[in-house]
Amino acid sequence: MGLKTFWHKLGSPRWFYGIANPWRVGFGLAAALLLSVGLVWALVYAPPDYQQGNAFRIFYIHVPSAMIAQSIYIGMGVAGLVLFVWRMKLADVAIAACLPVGMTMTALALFSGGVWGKPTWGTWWEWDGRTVSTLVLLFLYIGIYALRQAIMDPELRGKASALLAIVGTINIPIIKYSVDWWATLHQPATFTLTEKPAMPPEMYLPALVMALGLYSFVGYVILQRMQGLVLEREARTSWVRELAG
Amino acid sequence: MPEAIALRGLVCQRAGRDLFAPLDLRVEAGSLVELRGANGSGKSTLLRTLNGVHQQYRGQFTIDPCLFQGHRLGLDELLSPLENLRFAAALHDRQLDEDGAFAALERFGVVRYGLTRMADLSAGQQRRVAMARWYLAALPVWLLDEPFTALDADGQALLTQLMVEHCATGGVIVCATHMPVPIEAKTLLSLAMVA
Amino acid sequence: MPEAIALRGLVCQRAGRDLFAPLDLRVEAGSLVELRGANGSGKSTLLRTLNGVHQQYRGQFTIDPCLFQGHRLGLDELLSPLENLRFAAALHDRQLDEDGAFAALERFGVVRYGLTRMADLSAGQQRRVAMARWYLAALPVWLLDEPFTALDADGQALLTQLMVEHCATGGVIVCATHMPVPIEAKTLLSLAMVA
Amino acid sequence: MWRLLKREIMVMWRATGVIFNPLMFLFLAVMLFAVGAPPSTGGGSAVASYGGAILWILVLLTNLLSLDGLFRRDYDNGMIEQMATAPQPLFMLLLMRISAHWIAVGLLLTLLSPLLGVLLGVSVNALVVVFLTLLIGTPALSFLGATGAALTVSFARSGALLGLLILPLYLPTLIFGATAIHDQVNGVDNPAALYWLAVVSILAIGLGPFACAMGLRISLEMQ
Amino acid sequence: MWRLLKREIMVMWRATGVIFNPLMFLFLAVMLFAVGAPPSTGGGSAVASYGGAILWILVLLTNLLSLDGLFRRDYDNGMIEQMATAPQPLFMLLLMRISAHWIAVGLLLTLLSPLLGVLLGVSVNALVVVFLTLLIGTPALSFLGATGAALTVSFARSGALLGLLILPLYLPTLIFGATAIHDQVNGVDNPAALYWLAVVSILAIGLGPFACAMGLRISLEMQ
Amino acid sequence: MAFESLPDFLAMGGHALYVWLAYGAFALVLAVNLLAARRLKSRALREIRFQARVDRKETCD
Ligand code: HEM
Ligand SMILES: Nc1ncnc2c1ncn2[C@@H]1O[C@H](COP(=O)(O)OP(=O)(O)OP(=O)(O)O)[C@@H](O)[C@H]1O
Ligand SMILES: Nc1ncnc2c1ncn2[C@@H]1O[C@H](COP(=O)(O)OP(=O)(O)OP(=O)(O)O)[C@@H](O)[C@H]1O
Ligand SMILES: [Mg+2]
Ligand SMILES: [Mg+2]
Repeated sequence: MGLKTFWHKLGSPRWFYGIANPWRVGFGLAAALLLSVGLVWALVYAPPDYQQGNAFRIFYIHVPSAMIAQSIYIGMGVAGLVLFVWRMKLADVAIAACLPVGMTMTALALFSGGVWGKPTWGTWWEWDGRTVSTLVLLFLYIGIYALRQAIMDPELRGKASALLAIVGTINIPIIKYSVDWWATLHQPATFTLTEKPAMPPEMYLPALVMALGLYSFVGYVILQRMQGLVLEREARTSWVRELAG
Repeated sequence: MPEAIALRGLVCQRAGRDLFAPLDLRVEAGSLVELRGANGSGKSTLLRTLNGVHQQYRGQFTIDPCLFQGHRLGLDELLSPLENLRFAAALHDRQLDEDGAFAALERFGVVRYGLTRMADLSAGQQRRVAMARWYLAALPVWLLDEPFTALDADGQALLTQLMVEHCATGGVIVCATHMPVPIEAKTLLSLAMVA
Repeated sequence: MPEAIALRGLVCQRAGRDLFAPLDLRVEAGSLVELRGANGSGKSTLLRTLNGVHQQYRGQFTIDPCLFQGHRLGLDELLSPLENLRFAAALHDRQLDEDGAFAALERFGVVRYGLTRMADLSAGQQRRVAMARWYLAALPVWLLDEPFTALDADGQALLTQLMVEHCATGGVIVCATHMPVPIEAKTLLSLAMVA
Repeated sequence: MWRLLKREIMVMWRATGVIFNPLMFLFLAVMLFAVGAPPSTGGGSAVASYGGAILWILVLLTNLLSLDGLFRRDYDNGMIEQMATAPQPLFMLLLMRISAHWIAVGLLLTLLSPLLGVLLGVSVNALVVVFLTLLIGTPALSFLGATGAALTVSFARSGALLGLLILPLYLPTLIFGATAIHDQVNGVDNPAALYWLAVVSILAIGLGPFACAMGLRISLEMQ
Repeated sequence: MWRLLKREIMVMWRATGVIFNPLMFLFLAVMLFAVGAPPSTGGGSAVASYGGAILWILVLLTNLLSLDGLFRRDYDNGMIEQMATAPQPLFMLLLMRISAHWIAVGLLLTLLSPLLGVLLGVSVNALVVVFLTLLIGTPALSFLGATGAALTVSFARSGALLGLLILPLYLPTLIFGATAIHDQVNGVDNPAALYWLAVVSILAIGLGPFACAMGLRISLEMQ
Repeated sequence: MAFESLPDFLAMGGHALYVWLAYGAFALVLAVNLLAARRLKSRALREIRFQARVDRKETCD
């Protein structure tokens, strides 16, 4: 199938619902496999850090969740662009599906970072480059969420949140840059995130597996949500009726 | 001569629901269309659609440049009628001279309030200022939503005459109303609610 | 029996200026007063004065407990009709049962919008909800400012009937309007503008 | 009475997360301070009391921001008119509304203040004082502020005018609140500030609804 | 074009001192800080940079406060509708309006910043930087904020939601502004902050009106 | 294997609180996401089935 026909077919909710199934299952299986391997590896087999000891194991969930939190927001920005340029309804479904997942992942990154900070930095919270940009990310998510809550009309809800997601995505690099810049100026030297001096493979491999696993998991959940939302929106069509039995 | 307004299977929607059966209509220059329908049948929504601010609809339509008057007057309460008229002209990139504004306000009987804040005018007086705005707009199509609201007998007569004149000079008016417009030559467009 | 409304040399003022010549009037229970006057003659101001929120006037008046309906509906756009009716009852320290509210909304043809936000109703539908509010208010005097606005033929008939009923049960209505109220038995009160 | 309070809170819920928003706003403002003027730039031993004072000021500004909407919508849609002429005395209705405002803004922010305090580097024993002063002081903010909101509701863009009217009235509350925190941090045992805070709040609760009712009646005449 | 800008500024004048109010608000807020968290509690050499940062944050909050009114009245009275369907492109009209907002709020506050800086104990040579950063940075505030104002204008009480949407976007502006002041006070010669501030402002001016126009069209559909 | 025994594993070298808090939160977030997505879809299906029944009944009447 050419890229162009794929694009056109994406406009059809029914086609999407069908094609999403195998992908969802694939992501689900990959997530189950990678996460179970990754968890055991991270918790049991990976060596403790020579400075932080076993507190370092938080790394294996902290970094993947932080990465995913950012990826999902950018994904929403792209979906917003698609909604505006091609008026594809599925894009709004994607935004709606990504929102809660991204929000919880950001919260997880913040929480795991805080829990990691207590034994390593000696404090639950420190204003530092990455903490600030993650916090801002959370606020960006909450902003879209609050806006969606406030708008009743589904069509307009989609448009408004798409616009906001685009504006936010344009701003993300600026925010990240400014915050990093600020951090180099203000941050007491003791609080810099560990600059890993060439982490050994037995430490970064499990992180890689966990990250891939979490990405698969997120893919699974988002597709599942999108399917549910498509059903909700297409509730009156005959194919949905047939499918529901 | 192409028509000023053409609707081809136009159906307005609110919250994803169709409001009325598809409309097909061609309106020639110089016509008055009286838009009738029960409360909630979608008259206001149709006018907003034709004006381009409501974008949830099926079907197609074309329309010449138009002036819209909804339930909200589109006049700034903190400015005077004179200033409002001047700003309305500026929006259309035209300059309004004092004489023109004065004559328009005079025609609709509110010239003595020309310098008062809109907020301090009575409901009918505000409507009359709005009429002055239409009069000065120089736009071919007028979309009016219940324009007879709040006008006294004199004001209604002024409005009727304005409408007759506008159509006589080749203008088109679509007028949503619950009160029959006292003009003979008109097209009726009735909206029937979809259950 | 004392009168429901008595005006003794009442003159309303705006910005220190008299609006009309002094009014003297006694209104007995069961009457309908039709308040006429050109745009800007002071009808709305008079009603606000009788309601007690406008306090710039000369002369005296007495009035029984009254319900007021101005250009602004007095309904919360973020609440549903049902919630609005319930709140209106609470304001008068009465409890409103579901059946009562349901019956009132049904009578005015908006029961299917009972749970929709007011902001999502059409102009006429909102007016109908306001009528349900008057109907449930149980107040002797009604002060209505252009109550026929935005109502379709059916709505106007419903309103007329409501007014007849209210007067028949000893209520009093003062109704500012530019359209003659289609009721025979009424007192005319005309305001002449002071130059 | 109870029905009225319930209605007020319901409307707050309905109105685009009025409950939720002041809270978010406060969070963001705290972040701005932490980033823009980090406690460390304040330097020295005063940091702890600095965080508490910043928090107080921000709660005050959040309150101010939320006041503009207290009567605006109801004024525009004619509801205030209905309230002013209802048999229920207006000040009673206002008491309910302002209480709802306090619950949704003042009380909620107070409950969250310990968390925000941590973000601003307030020490744990100072947190208790911050919490206490906010609990006692925020009613004064809502009840004093309501009068200003009533007086300015007829103006189109009242935001800053409102601030102009109200902030001077807020000053004593702020001073007592900040002083109590400052004293605690510096180990001075001086309950007078707390007492005064309570006095201001009680006065505001007692007189606020009446002043507010008068303000609304004046605004109504401008329609 | 020019006539439109003139009209915007005239309306600002008319609208109950929009010009005057943000200014008073800022004065009062500065006073709150001077009273509640005086620079002296910060102690040491950091005071000067602290005052500048506080000033920046307050200008930012004042801006936010004034944004709620940017489209509110015109939305309610139907003027936005007229603007959206006028032959003049909407973004052009918005460019005028937002510029007027910047003149009435951002520029005015900038012009007053030296005076306020003195009240907050900013040293004289830091005052120049404060002034410069505000001059370059405030356009970003008006132009970024306008999009948020457009998206929230249809909600009854949008104050805090607006803050939630916009404040995260304001962060870079604040950081660059506060950092430039910090550098200057500490004798670091680092013009990068100013350049970045200019970049942010130019981006905001270039893209803001378009995003804002899209936001308004969405809000119009909710009427 | 970095640990000698199960208690050793649970103690996490003295960092038990932090490590298990973080992993607990991780598990919680995954579980919430999984369940919420499931519920969204199954609720949609349930409502569609119900609505279909209502419609069938109405067309019969
Ligand atoms: C609430 C506190 C924290 C937050 C919000 C946070 C946030 C982040 C973010 C956003 C990333 C970037 C992920 C990516 O590469 O895309 C990250 C990476 C990382 N964080 Fe944290 N963090 C926090 C606390 C900590 C603590 C306390 C430590 C360790 C002492 C830590 C160590 C790391 C490490 C080692 C990385 C990976 C470094 C790299 O990829 O360059 N973080 N964190
Ligand atoms: N808020 C106000 N401030 C000052 N003057 C006002 C105000 N509102 C109305 N006026 C003036 O008072 C006069 C009476 O106004 P009012 O609204 O009572 O008239 P009305 O009879 O209701 O007119 P209409 O038929 O147009 O509704 C008008 O001339 C008007 O200009
Ligand atoms: N903002 C809105 N959101 C959702 N639905 C709306 C909205 N406004 C109106 N509606 C619904 O759309 C339908 C049409 O409304 P519209 O205002 O177009 O009717 P109308 O013909 O102008 O009625 P009226 O004679 O009462 O003015 C109504 O049933 C109404 O309930
Ligand atoms: Mg209508
Ligand atoms: Mg009137």
